[in-house]
Amino acid sequence: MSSIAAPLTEAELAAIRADFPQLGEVVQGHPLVYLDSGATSLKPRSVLDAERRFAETRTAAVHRGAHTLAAEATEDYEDARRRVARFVGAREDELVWTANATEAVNLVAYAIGNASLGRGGAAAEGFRIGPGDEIVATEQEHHANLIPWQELAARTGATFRWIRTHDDGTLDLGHAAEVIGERTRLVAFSHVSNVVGVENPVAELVALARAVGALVLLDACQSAPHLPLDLRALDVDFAVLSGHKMLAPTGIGALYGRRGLLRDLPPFLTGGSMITTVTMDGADFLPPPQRFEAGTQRISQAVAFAAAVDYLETIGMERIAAHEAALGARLAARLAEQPDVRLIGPADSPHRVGLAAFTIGTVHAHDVGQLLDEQGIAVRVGHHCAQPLHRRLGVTATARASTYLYNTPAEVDALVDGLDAVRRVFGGR
Amino acid sequence: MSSIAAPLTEAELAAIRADFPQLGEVVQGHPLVYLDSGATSLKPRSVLDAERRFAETRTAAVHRGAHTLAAEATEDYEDARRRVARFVGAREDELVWTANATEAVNLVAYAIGNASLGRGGAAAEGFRIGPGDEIVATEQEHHANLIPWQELAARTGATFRWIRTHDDGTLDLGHAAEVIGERTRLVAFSHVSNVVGVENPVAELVALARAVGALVLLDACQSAPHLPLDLRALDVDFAVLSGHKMLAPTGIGALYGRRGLLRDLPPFLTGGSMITTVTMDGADFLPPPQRFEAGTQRISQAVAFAAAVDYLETIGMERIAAHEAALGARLAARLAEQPDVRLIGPADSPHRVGLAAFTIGTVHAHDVGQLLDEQGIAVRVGHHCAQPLHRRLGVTATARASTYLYNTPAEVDALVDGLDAVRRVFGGR
Amino acid sequence: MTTDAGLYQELILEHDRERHGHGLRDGAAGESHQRNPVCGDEVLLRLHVEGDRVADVSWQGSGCAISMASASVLHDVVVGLSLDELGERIELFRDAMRSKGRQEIDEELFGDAIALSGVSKFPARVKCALLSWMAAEHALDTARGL
Amino acid sequence: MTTDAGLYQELILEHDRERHGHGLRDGAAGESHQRNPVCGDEVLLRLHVEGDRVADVSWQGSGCAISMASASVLHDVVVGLSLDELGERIELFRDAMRSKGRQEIDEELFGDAIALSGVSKFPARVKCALLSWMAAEHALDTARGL
Ligand SMILES: Cc1ncc(COP(=O)(O)O)c(C=O)c1O
Ligand SMILES: Cc1ncc(COP(=O)(O)O)c(C=O)c1O
Repeated sequence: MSSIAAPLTEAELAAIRADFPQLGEVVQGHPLVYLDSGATSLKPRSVLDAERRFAETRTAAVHRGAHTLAAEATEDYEDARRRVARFVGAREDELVWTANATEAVNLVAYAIGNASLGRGGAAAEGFRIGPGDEIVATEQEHHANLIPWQELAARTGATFRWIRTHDDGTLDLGHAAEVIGERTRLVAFSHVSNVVGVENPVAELVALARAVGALVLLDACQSAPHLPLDLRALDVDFAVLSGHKMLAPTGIGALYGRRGLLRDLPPFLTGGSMITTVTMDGADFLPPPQRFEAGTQRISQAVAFAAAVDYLETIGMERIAAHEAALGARLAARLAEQPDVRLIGPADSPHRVGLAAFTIGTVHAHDVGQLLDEQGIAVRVGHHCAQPLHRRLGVTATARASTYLYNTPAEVDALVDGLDAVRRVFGGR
Repeated sequence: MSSIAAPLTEAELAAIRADFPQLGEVVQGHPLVYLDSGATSLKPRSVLDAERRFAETRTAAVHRGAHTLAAEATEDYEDARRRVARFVGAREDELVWTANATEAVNLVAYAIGNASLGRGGAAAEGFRIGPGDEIVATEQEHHANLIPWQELAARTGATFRWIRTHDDGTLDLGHAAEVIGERTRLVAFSHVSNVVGVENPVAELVALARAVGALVLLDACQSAPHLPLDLRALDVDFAVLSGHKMLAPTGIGALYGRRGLLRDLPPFLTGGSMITTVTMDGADFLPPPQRFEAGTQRISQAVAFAAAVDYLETIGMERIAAHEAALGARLAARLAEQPDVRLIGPADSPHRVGLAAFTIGTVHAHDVGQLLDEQGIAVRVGHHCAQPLHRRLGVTATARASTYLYNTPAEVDALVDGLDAVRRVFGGR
Repeated sequence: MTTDAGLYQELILEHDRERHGHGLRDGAAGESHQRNPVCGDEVLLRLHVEGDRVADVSWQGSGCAISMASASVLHDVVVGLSLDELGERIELFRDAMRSKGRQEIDEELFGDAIALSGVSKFPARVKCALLSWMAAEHALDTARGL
Repeated sequence: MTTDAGLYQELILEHDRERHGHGLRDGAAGESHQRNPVCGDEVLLRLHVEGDRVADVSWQGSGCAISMASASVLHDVVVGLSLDELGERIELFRDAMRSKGRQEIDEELFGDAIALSGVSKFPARVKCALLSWMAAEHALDTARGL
């Protein structure tokens, strides 16, 4: 990243590491080297404490109860929304809690599908799609930002189209300009691919979408944890994120939606706490964000999510980005200099985060992961929920190392050096 | 309940209470009397410990990673599924994790909607509905088991019909026999209403549905926490439950579905971890339960849910049911003997759980709740997400006291005696 | 037992019983229906204007003692105010209610409404106290053609 | 470094390189295609039958060393068995793999497959080792007309 903040000092890094209990684990006889934060991040003590404190003292239903505990729980829950919304540059009524990023994408896709079936009345007319309309995603997408759109197209008769990638996995902007056109109603793409690891040119893609009046959904799963993020400044219409990738527990994510859009979007999940009047004939719905939060919510998880962004803000996202840019550059450079390693994505991009996927010789990624695991080094192997991208790159699986604020340059080196074990076992393959 | 197990002894009850940290809270200057477990239950230390231990030592993505931690996390996650499934009499591949019961109902409704739009191919044909078909729920339902069906009907052109209640809020079985007919495709009803507090005659309703070949969905939110439950013995097709009402954290619930039905049902949420092959043209999906669990799951919450059912099993559901039947009988009897109190539901039903809704004079339920809260007594006030039932009963709001295994007879008495404050402030109203 | 020193001051109970301004009257310049989805409480409120002044507030509703008393004191406080003053008064009242007990209600400006001061310490009840004031705000917008 | 004493025994690496039975041959009584969705590994396996016996196993696939070696040893172990024996052998192998290291593989019955014993201690890799055996099981079902 082209950040100018100072990376973390060794002392700061040591202090941060001490906040993460799992970094003390021993795996296969070795101290854990956790390089799989792109899948899910470790959790600091302050987040787990906040969650537990809430569970032990403020367990109560929110937006439903009138007793003291219920009122306090509701305050905590809404306060958490304010803090997480502010963290990504959104207003509090523009942030909807979901189970994860996947559900957030599905929420938008199903709500559009519902509008297309006539739900939501006149206000939702602008969302209706059908035959002749086009939904655009990219070949780089995680399945979470791909299949929901394919399915929406299949349900509504709209056409699903997609932007190709170059040979190195980066987006082909020339092709984007061809694909995004008059018929395009929505463009969905990721801020940072979970395989290529470089920031996509959001402004260019938003401009293409705006020019044809299409909506933009940004998958911020791999950016929100690692970069300063201002969704309003990015001028996207929707964005999705996962709490568990940014120090929060599993079970919580968020959808950002522009105020005016959420106002007009029909509901997705229906049930309690999202209605005004219910009769046996039908229901009227609350304004957003409540309209999209049916049933008892992930309350202690929301509180913990807020504690997570507090932790990140205390250290500072600029500095975290600087730290990870340095780790990512080291990772990419060292991998690229191994003659038997193929690095996915550009080796010297200034837009790389602390994530790099690679193959070594013709050794299967599973075997690479296993031999690293035997050294206590946790990486992810497989298609990383991006099968089409892997097919495009001509591989079925890669190994992927991904960092976070608690990782050290020494851990990056341990990974690269650890590849010697692969060479030793598999010889020159 | 017609249980023959012995209720809990005072010593056992004291030991149980010591396991729940929140019971030590002071509210408005009084020790907390928590009578709102129908909304959400308190959490025992063992559940919070299990969740935390997992978060501190086994944070990793499940069903995606190959490294040691990921493999261990996957084992824990699937082991949790086995334990919760066994707790409700289901097989492990018949239990799908969801965010809550609301999402579980929506899952079935949307999957049927998807089948009706042609998704799921030939296997899913049996689920297709449209004009002429009927979906049946009851006037007693929680909004979570009502609005999703109204919306499904609206989306597909099917007709939504409903079974009336008697004046006391119990189901009118005569009317059920009229409503359930040839055109009925699905019957949705609650095992125990969260307002009336008595067990519904599941066998009779299932027989009516079976006679016409309709599917049955049981809302077990208010039964699973309190009664021994064997879903296979009840012979329902689907059932939904919420973890947070049965000692588990928020953010997790479950759908039970008969094996053969889940096998044929098309997916609802789509994304990672629920696919076999994905191309830019479309995706193939895994068998259940994975097919219905898109994206990174609520992993630590599943582990905690299993710890919760372990806790319940250690004490024994028969004994918990006996304890709560005693509390419920006392609650109903004492409320019924107050001349200015209107108890909702029958006063002397052998099928009452530890839950009773009521009004006192013409005092608004909010004011009742407030004056109880000032004495540290937490009850729920409002329509309890059952507006149609309240309308049927001729009230807009009621106060509701609901117990769990940690409540004492003295707490029930505190509630009833606490109504004197209402009388003192509002005079004879 | 904090009951008597608590939320339900005698003044509130009186207003809840008497409901000043209750009953709908014709010829309103603006009207608004507000509903609290949590409890189903509702207020339908009409703003009657003469020249630039609030001539009357007529309303109808059902709800808890706090919401009904609040509509009654609203009537007493705002009749006779200029429309601008009404707007300001609504804002002040809302701020006080949302202040969690940190902001007092000025007795000069609010008369009997000071009995509602305690509500601000009960976040779950603030909506009840504000219901009619929100209705008045919307009715004012309509009256002004906004 | 536990590498050398770990999962990748020399025998496994040899089978991974040599892939006994590799290449599809015609005239099979049953066939099955198995895929591991986590990593994309796949095996297409054919069961060739003469009388009541396994005459040959021919296969093709791509995957990690464990899955490829396992298909290779499967070929060596099962050719010549009766169909009933094949069914039993598959079951024994599956049980051993799922035993988390608690159940040994009998060298008499399994020959080179004992090199896969260690896999049962790595739950994430059990699926790799079982991929071709699952394919064999399905192919056997087909061969028997089930
Ligand atoms: C009978 C019943 N059904 C459904 C629900 C919905 O549960 P949840 O809000 O956890 O989805 C509840 C609780 O709120 C309930 O009591
Ligand atoms: C780029 C990207 N998008 C979407 C997701 C899906 O997130 P989740 O599984 O938390 O829903 C992930 C992570 O798995 C991701 O890396």
